[in-house]
Amino acid sequence: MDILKLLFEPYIFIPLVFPGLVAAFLLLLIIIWLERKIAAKVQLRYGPLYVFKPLGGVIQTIADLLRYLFQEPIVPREADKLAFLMTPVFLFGLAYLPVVAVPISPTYYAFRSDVSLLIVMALTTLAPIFTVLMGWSSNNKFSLIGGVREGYLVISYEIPMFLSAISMAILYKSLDLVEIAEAQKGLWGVILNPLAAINMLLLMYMSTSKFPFEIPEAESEIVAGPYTEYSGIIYGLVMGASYVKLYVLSLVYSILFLGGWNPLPINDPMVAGAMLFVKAFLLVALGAFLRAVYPRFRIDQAISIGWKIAFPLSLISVVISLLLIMGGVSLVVK
Amino acid sequence: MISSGERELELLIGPQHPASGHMRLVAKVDGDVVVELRPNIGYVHRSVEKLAEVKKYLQIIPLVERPSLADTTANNLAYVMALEKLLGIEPPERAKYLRTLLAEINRIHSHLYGLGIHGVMIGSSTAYMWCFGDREPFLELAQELTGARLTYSYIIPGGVRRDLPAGLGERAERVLRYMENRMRDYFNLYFNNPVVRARLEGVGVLSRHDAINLGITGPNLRASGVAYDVRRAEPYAAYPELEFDIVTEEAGDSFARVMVRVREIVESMRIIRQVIRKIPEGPILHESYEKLIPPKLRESMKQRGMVKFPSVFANLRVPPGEAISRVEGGRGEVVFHIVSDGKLSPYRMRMVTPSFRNVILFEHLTRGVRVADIPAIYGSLDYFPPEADR
Amino acid sequence: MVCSLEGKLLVGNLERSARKAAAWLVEKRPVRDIRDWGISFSLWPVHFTTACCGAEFAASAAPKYDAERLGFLPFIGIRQCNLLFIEGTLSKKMAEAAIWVYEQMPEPKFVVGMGACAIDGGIFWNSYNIVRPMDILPVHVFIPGCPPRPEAVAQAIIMLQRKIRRGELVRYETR
Amino acid sequence: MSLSRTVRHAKAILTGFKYLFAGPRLTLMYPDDIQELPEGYRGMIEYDWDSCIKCSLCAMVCPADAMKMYVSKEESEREGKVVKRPGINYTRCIFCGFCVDICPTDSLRFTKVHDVAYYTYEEQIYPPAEFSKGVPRPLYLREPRKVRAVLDERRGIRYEPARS
Amino acid sequence: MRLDDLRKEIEEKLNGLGAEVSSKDPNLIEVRVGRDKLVEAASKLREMGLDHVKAVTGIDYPKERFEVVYITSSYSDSLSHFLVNLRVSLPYDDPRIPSLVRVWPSVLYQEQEEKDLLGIEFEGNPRMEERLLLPDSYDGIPPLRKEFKVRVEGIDA
Repeated sequence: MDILKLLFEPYIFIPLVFPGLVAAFLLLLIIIWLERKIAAKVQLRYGPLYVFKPLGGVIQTIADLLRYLFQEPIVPREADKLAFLMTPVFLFGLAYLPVVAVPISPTYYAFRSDVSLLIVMALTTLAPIFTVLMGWSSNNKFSLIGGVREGYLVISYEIPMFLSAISMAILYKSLDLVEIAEAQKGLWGVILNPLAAINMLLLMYMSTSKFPFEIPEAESEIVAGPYTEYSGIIYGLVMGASYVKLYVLSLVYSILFLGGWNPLPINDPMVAGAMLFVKAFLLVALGAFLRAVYPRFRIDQAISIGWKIAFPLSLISVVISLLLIMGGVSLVVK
Repeated sequence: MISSGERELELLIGPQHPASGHMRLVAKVDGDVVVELRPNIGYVHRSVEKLAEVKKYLQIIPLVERPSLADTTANNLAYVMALEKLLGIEPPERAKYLRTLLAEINRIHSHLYGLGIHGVMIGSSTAYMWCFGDREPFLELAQELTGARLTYSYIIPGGVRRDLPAGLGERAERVLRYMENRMRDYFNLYFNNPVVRARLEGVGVLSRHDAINLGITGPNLRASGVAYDVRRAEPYAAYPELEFDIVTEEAGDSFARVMVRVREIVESMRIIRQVIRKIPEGPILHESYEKLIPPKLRESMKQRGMVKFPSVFANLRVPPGEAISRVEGGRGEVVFHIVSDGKLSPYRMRMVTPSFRNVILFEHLTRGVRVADIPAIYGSLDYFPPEADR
Repeated sequence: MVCSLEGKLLVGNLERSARKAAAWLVEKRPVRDIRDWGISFSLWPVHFTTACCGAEFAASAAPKYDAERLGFLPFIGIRQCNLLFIEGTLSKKMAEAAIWVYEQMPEPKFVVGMGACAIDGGIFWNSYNIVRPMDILPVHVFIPGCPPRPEAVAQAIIMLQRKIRRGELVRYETR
Repeated sequence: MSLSRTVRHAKAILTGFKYLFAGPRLTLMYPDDIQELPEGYRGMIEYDWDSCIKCSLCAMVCPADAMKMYVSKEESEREGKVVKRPGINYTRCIFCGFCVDICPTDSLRFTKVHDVAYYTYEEQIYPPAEFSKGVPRPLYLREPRKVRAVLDERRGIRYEPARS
Repeated sequence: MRLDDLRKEIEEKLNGLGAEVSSKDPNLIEVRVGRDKLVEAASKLREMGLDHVKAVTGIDYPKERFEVVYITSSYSDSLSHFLVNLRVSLPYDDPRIPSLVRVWPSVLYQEQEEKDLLGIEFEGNPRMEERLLLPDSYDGIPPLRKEFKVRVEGIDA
């Protein structure tokens, strides 16, 4: 019983169960299937089905996972073995780590910090380094190009993304995610500063290489980019990492712009968490849907979008926030 | 393996690569810019020209179809036309219209094939699925007419193998209307998609002068503003009696090549409608062959609308001489040059396919483009390696 | 310490014992069934078009036949796939690539010969530039036809799935 | 970002949503449903033993050398001369249908069987005796429903249960 | 333009090159020149507006001669109806011919293919050393020559 109680302690429950590891894993299983189903529906067909027909093949990802699990993991002879095997682990770890700083209710969080937004943003910045390392360690030309592309993209999306997030922090006069979410009891951030919301959404998909920014692993150009040489369950880990990163960013996005757990019918941590999860899930699903609409940009076009569109937009959104604050819009509930 | 100290990186794209098709592209890149790109073809070389020298005339019909599986009618028709020139026979009117009908259905689904492959090359799996999905109704029509999905072997010396099935015209009309409806969504989702435009416009520009100089053919030529189409230059089958426009674009870039294909689909639909309206009654096999078929068989053949071959087809002898024929297929001009010495097989058969003539564009168009433009250009050429390698 | 014995425990080679143990576990009944089930519904063919049957192969992944319903997803890299479709003729030049691709794929892997050309050469049987896939690769399922219809491709996938689920194809061995 | 481009983005996404929620599906549920092919489809070939006049035209016209004349031992002994009958080799057959079309007695006929695959090489060769037994039937898990493809103006292809 | 007019024009243009010009209905003109006058004749035809080559056919007459036929035509409206064959005979033991790649860049790959499969040397074509369709390791008689035999089976099993 004590163990069960311990499990529900926030500092265990949040990183390990919800919204942490278990939830992320379940979301992975569902979202990969859903991505295929959504694409299939837009493309006039069914997608995975026969693996479990009554539920539309919902366990397709499990079959794929099993297959990966029992597949021979190959380490190329020319690769740097240690880096090759360790980077996916770090990548996955770092993609999911920021979740610890995400609160799921006004009262339920692993830890509360004055700067939790900064912590999340800083931790998400780390993961791409390992993608670059992955590209290097495989010692494959396509991997290398993929890694370099990732490197280029990072510098073009990180700064505007950070600025967009900061513009919301200015608006709420806080860097604490709990306070930010609580501040949106009334108007949501997306209404107050729509420019920042659109910008952040764009950059979020860019940073997790969703379409149309699926550039580092552009299939028809550089095979699978940094992941070209990965096989078996390690590839599964790598493939999961970008979804997990998107999931974490979606949680943050929901808190920043979509009111977090608001509107909250009953003040219960589970309901609040569910509310937040649904919002994040929809954002991830939207990312999956975009695959069916867009082809991918070229790297130079994506970079110029980062610098010429997203960067000015993020500056403007900071200015908007400042103007709103000066105009006397007081949102902080204290 | 990557070695250090080089400024240029040599990329071997293919033959196992999501966007290489059945060939290898050897690209030298400096950063993200392609310095030089050389196609390494021959991965699907199956020696059609040599095998033609040991196969009998009729047996070559399926042989010449195989190289370009998505556009078999053009090869079939071009070969049979050369054969008919040597034999000195002219097919009956109705057969000519049926040939045109199949050629145009084939042109549409060949273009859709090319557009779909191009879509997946720039990352839009939806474009691929849509094009391949909408190809199916046309395949369904062709299948009803000929009895096969892709390899029709429909056109034989002196005529065609099957008569028009009852009600096909009406079904074709339904398919055409479906396609017209869908075209709007294609434009909304794909052709007018800003990302597609950004990827294709101004990429791989082929000037009019170069297009002529390099002997480019088909939609790739017309996208550079040259209004050349064999259907006009040397009309064959029922084309002299049909109204259609030659589609051209001026820009010469990847997007123009895509647009030429899209507009040609519309044009082909116009031709199909005319064929169905105008098709005359009559025999579908030349009378000199028809009278060789035993009378009893001839009756049942007329009833079923399926031609039985006269036994002379098993060992068709062709007078000595040379014949050249050309046909405008989906990908461009197919040229056959047959040298006959009066025996059962051709002495020499030269088959020049549009893809083989367009292969030169790989090195020409890719100098100085970015790595990501390689598939965008490759796809826009609608290049089919087996067709080039034969 | 293991290291001081240069990788050898008293019972013998550690790596080999571990591999043996893993193979024993993986070959145990329930694990084996689950494993074979998973593999059979996750046949991912590699993007490797050897010849013109690729056109019909593409059609079998397209909306009308939608092989993805069977868990069949044409995927990008060699390393992530487990199924090699020989799509038509294998020319001599392509055969080298085919062997190379097959060797680079992780175990367990399967080969399907699609089209008459991938069985006995089809209409090109006497060409000077072709190779019979069954001479150089272990082919598990043959699909006749030129090109085979997408239905036949689906049928071949189902047959391969059945063979995998019967436990005939996947076996882990201790080396 | 210009206005027209924004409109185009919106149009693309809305079209995507339109198909996500209201789009048609073209899929034929293959192992459950099997499409009834049109009359004259060139599927696998069936051979009528009795009406064959052993003229060997089919083997002569075969482009892939898949149709071969096999010496029929029993008949040769009975009739005191070499009797040959056609057998087919599906490892080479390209389904062009020339043999059927040239057969003067309609002993060779098209069937609509088209979805067969094999586990081994040898079972694809059909000498005359096996050839005359009819075409192989694919192994279906359960009896498939026969459907007919109906070309439709709005949905492309629909499938209706076949009447026969 | 009529076939005879074009034929006359070509005859005038190629005057002095020893070219035999003949025509065949409905749209074919045959020009036969010697190997040494080939480039000159080709340049003249090119000047007339025959701007591309549709096909390069090499024909092998064992122990006798090789023939190379350039099937040329034009993309201009007035000439596109006609085909002009430029035909050269080569001695069997010396199958060399000046390349026309400078006159018509479109023959680059076609000449390379004829070299690859038929063993005719096109002097001046930059791709003569490379294989095109055959595997790089191929070493034997060029397969399109008549002495190269492919397997044939009879109709009996």
